[in-house]
Amino acid sequence: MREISFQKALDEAVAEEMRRDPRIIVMATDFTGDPVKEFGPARVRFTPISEAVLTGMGLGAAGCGFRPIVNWRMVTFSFVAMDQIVNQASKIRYMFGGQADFPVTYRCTTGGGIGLAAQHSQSPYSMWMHLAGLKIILPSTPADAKGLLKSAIRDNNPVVSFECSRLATVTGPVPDGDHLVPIGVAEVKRAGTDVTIVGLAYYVQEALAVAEELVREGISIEVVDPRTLVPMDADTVRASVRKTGRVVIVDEAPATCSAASEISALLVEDPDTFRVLKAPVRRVCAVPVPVPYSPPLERAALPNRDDIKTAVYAVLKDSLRPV
Amino acid sequence: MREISFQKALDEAVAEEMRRDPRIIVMATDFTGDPVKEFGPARVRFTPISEAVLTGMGLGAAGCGFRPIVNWRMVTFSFVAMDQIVNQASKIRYMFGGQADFPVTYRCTTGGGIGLAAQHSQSPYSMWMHLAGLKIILPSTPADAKGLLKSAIRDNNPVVSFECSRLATVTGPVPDGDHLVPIGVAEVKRAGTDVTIVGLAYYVQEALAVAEELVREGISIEVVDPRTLVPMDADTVRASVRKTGRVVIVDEAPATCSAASEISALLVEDPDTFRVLKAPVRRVCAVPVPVPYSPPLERAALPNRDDIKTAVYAVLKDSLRPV
Amino acid sequence: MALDKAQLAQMLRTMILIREFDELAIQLRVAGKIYGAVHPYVGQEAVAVGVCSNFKVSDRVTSTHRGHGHCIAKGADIRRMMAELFGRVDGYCKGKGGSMHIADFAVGMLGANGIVGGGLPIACGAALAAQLEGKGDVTVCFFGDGAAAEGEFHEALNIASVWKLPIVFVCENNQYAANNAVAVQHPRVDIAAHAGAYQIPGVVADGNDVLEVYAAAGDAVARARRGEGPSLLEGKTYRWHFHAMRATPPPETRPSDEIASWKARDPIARLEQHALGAGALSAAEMSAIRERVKADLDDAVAFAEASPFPDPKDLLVDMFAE
Amino acid sequence: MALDKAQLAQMLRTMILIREFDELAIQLRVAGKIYGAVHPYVGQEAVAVGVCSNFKVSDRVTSTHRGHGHCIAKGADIRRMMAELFGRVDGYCKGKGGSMHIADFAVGMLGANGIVGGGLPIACGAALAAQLEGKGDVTVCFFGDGAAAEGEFHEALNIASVWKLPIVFVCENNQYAANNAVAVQHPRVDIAAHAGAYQIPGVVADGNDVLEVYAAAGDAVARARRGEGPSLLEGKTYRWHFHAMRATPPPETRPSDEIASWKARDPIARLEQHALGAGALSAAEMSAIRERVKADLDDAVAFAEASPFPDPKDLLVDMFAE
Ligand SMILES: Cc1ncc(C[n+]2csc(CCOP(=O)(O)OP(=O)(O)O)c2C)c(N)n1
Ligand SMILES: Cc1ncc(C[n+]2csc(CCOP(=O)(O)OP(=O)(O)O)c2C)c(N)n1
Ligand SMILES: [Mg+2]
Ligand SMILES: [Mg+2]
Repeated sequence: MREISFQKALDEAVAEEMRRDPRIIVMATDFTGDPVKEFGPARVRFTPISEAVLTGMGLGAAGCGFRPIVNWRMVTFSFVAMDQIVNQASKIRYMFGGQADFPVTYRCTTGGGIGLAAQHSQSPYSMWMHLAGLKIILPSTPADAKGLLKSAIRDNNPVVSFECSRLATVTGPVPDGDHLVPIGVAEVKRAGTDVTIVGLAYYVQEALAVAEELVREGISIEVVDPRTLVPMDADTVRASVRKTGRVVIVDEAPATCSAASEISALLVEDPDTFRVLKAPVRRVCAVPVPVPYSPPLERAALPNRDDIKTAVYAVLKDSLRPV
Repeated sequence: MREISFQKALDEAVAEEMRRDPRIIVMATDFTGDPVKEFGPARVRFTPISEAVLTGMGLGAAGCGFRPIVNWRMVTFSFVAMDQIVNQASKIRYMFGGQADFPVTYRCTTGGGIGLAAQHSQSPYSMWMHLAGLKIILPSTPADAKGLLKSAIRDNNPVVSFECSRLATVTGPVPDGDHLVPIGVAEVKRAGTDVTIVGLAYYVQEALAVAEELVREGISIEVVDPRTLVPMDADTVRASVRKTGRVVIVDEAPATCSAASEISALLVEDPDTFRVLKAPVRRVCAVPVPVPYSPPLERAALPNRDDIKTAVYAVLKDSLRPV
Repeated sequence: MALDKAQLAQMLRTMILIREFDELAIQLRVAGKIYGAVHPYVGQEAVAVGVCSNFKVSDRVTSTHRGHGHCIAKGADIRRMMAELFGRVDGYCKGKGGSMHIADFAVGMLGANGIVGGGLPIACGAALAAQLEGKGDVTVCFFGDGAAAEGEFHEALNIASVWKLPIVFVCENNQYAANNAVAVQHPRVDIAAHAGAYQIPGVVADGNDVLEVYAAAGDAVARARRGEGPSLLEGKTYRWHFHAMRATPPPETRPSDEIASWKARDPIARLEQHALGAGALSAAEMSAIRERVKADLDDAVAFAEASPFPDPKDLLVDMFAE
Repeated sequence: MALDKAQLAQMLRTMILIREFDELAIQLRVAGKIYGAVHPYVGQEAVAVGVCSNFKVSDRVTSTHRGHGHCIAKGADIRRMMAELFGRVDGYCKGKGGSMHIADFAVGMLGANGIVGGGLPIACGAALAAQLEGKGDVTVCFFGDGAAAEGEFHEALNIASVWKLPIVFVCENNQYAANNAVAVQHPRVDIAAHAGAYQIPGVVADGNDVLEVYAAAGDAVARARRGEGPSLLEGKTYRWHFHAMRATPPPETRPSDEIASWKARDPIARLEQHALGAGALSAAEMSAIRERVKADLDDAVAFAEASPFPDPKDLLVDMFAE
């Protein structure tokens, strides 16, 4: 299978969908490549720096039969548009009794790790997850990126695509042709028996690396990637934890009210999972600070492989029943 | 002790602090009572409907030695100001290496239950909790409202005060004099032995009512009110659950990535609490929809006493060890 | 651009219907038949009707928290509106939205909006859709003087101008945002003065004169249809009642002579005088209109009363499209 | 308002220092000595220096992502700036902020800002503080042409005018927002044209002529000190380099003749010619200034290099005030 980068996979997703459906238009202050050349300036719109109006325009045009893709670029820039996301996009269809559909896709990059400091390094997906009415994707591989973004663009609801910056240049195999990954389906990226690691975005790769290392110590890790944050495929995550009895959840957002908190809560409120859980549910998340600039501080703020390993050892040690 | 309403308690808190400290100024599109009369138009500012600039102004004036109180009124209106909250208020002190303090208080009302529909009925505190850098209070009684808001105004950091709409007219005893409640200290509102109910805001009252009803069935409920959401007094909540072994968390936000999720995660990641937990951790939250207008739908969307009772029965039934 | 008898009758009828609908809504709210908040449009009827009389069904509008007038003027069915206020399944939103969220996409009414300024970006999106469709349809975005202090006002005007969107921004300057007079909100009285910096026409009209609004909006709509871009139209008007009520109407805080002076410029009475003077409508015809409005409102209430409340089991219906 | 020799020398020195600081920052970024993103201010020096030369220490400024020039012009210490870029403990933010978040509250520099438009509300708050203090202090808010498309621009101008805040809004129109020319962003070329609707003065100045900027800003600052409220000042200028770089400078996308025409109007060369022509500064004095700047920058780099990296154990320090 051909190997392409995460970024290229995303670009292919948009271009293929634009070829399929002339109602798709894209709006952003900048684009990778030169989409105007193929699709023309009516469909590819360079915009002023006005995220609030763009976000609402995506919704309005969607309600009138188009399928806009609005790219906020960095997630932190989208906060100037938060009213249009919270009060409009997430509520509009339900509030109006379902009389219209709003097939709009919002895209942005997330995450730290590249020295850009607090206002350009954040992973606040859980703030969107809390809103009823948005679907949310968070891919970890080029193939998932392409397949999920294509599904998002075809979805008839507002979908937010969070695209981890540190993954942009990561390459991986992507099937040829019309590769789709369904929204709402998690994937077990590696099978194992002792501990489940639920990783998000960049930390799926890190979890896989840790799993590989721990084989040498005789510890068998299962890595689960939710891929979609809303709707969350709780069944797959729970099934894994029911098998291993132990779980570590890894993400680069701070722990408080995070996706990791939610996954923890989903696990322990399910009686069948709760009953077989052998150890405390560990979250490996960012230290609760705005992401600092200086490399040693930034490294200390974000989770790393050692943190993941430490958590794995802890859940093994704290187990009610030994491994 | 004199009994006053929750709203009056909040108003007293502001007026008393303004008398104490001339650097306190207030900004809002409207005020209860006539504070201009006592404090003059320089300190009491009627504003245009421009929440974003007001939020940033509070921060800027705080960084220059004043102690502003910005009242967004309904929390849903604050989303137009979200950049100033997320990218500025929650990050500014840390990002600048602690060289200045930003003693600003942001206030707003939260919650549904009064027929105002989705854009005027929301309890999205968890979106703020996720941000490292803000303190957050959420009182449930007039006394706590007064004491916590006074502490918030005196705090040298940005503090967000969430004030539940359905509590506004609720009355209760409030001590005379300079009544302060420290930020970050939960309160056990009722002692019990079988099940802990962690309630937030309006649902503290509802939990107490349910506790009263369940006495007749021989079930002893402990009710814990975190009162402050950041910093969360996990010790007090955990201590209660270690005592009872069972917990139900009640709030009117939808469950996903909510304060309830966070409390659940804090409980089950603590080995000592995990070890003695007898039953799945139950969240009693809103159905994940934008709050609907029609009374039967709104009632169905928000938690009620029956939902709380059902959850209590469930944790008793699902217990690994019987009560 | 003299209007014929049928057009005048239609305008008058719509204005009276808007007024009586909201007078009735106040009573129904006091009676506990409807819930939440009511923001009456009474006194401002000439703006909605003057603007929307330039419209085809395929044109679109976005509205505000004070949206009943815009809905009716754009052709929404008062029976389904009333059912929505009653919180019933036959309401436009099946009871999920209520007064502040009535929409009828079938007639191009893209929704009231409970967030001040929230509709402006959505309207720009509708105008973008119309531009891409290329059929000459126009979007009108209604908003208040208060909304003109929100950043979205500026962003919307700016992008609409850069992209030459077929949109008319209609500021209903009713002199107050809740309890704050315009002077608390803005440095100058004319919101339309912003137009110049966006290189678009900015026009102030007497918002209590439906014919003047009709003409001014007509120019702006025609310009938009020709592909020449947006306009900003400000209608100076006044609300006769309180900003909003829940269980009971709040006390009046505005000067009584100010209220009286605006009531003396009642937009409905002025249209009636015009129609009478021009010999277009007789007194009898006008009272027939009022009778008809009354009957239609009775019918709407009956329709609403007959409609069932939504079943709580349907709570999750309408969340996501297939 | 002729400037004396010392003033001219000071202006020239500051402009050269700003330029050389950022030329050096580019090299240091390429060398991997500093991290993240660098947004050079080279070419725009006349704006920061012309404006800030009107200032006392107690006046305040807010800045942008392209903030080094504003920091230096407002009197920040380049050693601590450099240490911040190096991510060291002696940096202004102890390494926590980096290039886009340098602040020095002690000299009234309230912070660079990584969010386009994000500084405008904060500046209004500083101006409100100054108004309440009543000592005649002024706040200046720097922002780009791109930021003028954000809603906060409008909200800030509006409230500043209504409240007569002592603030000067300085739009540095460098013709581009990242890769987008002004025409992609705005319907007309002059951002200052917005002033009229806010009833405040709006002035366009040659942003490559430090004396013109100094005079225009002087008028606006004086007006603010007198309590007469805000002004909007637009400086037309140009950045000589790319918008931003990370590991390597990105390729140039702007027309080369456009770049050449702006370089021919180099603000530093123009001030040098003026000073020479007026007999205020000799060539020798000017080269002494350049030598001095070079030495100061060497010193700043040495200071930064000598400063330790922060200890990860201090990660949580500075989160909350007592
Ligand atoms: C973002 C936001 N801020 C505040 C409010 C509360 N609010 C509702 S209507 C209103 C006044 C609006 O005034 P205006 O735009 O002039 O419209 P009018 O009520 O006069 O028709 C306010 C402050 C809101 N709904 N949304
Ligand atoms: C809200 C927001 N949107 C987008 C960005 C990304 N961004 C950073 S600088 C910039 C261009 C700013 O242009 P301008 O205001 O003219 O300033 P200049 O870079 O020309 O100095 C953009 C789009 C951002 N930082 N914040
Ligand atoms: Mg108004
Ligand atoms: Mg620029």
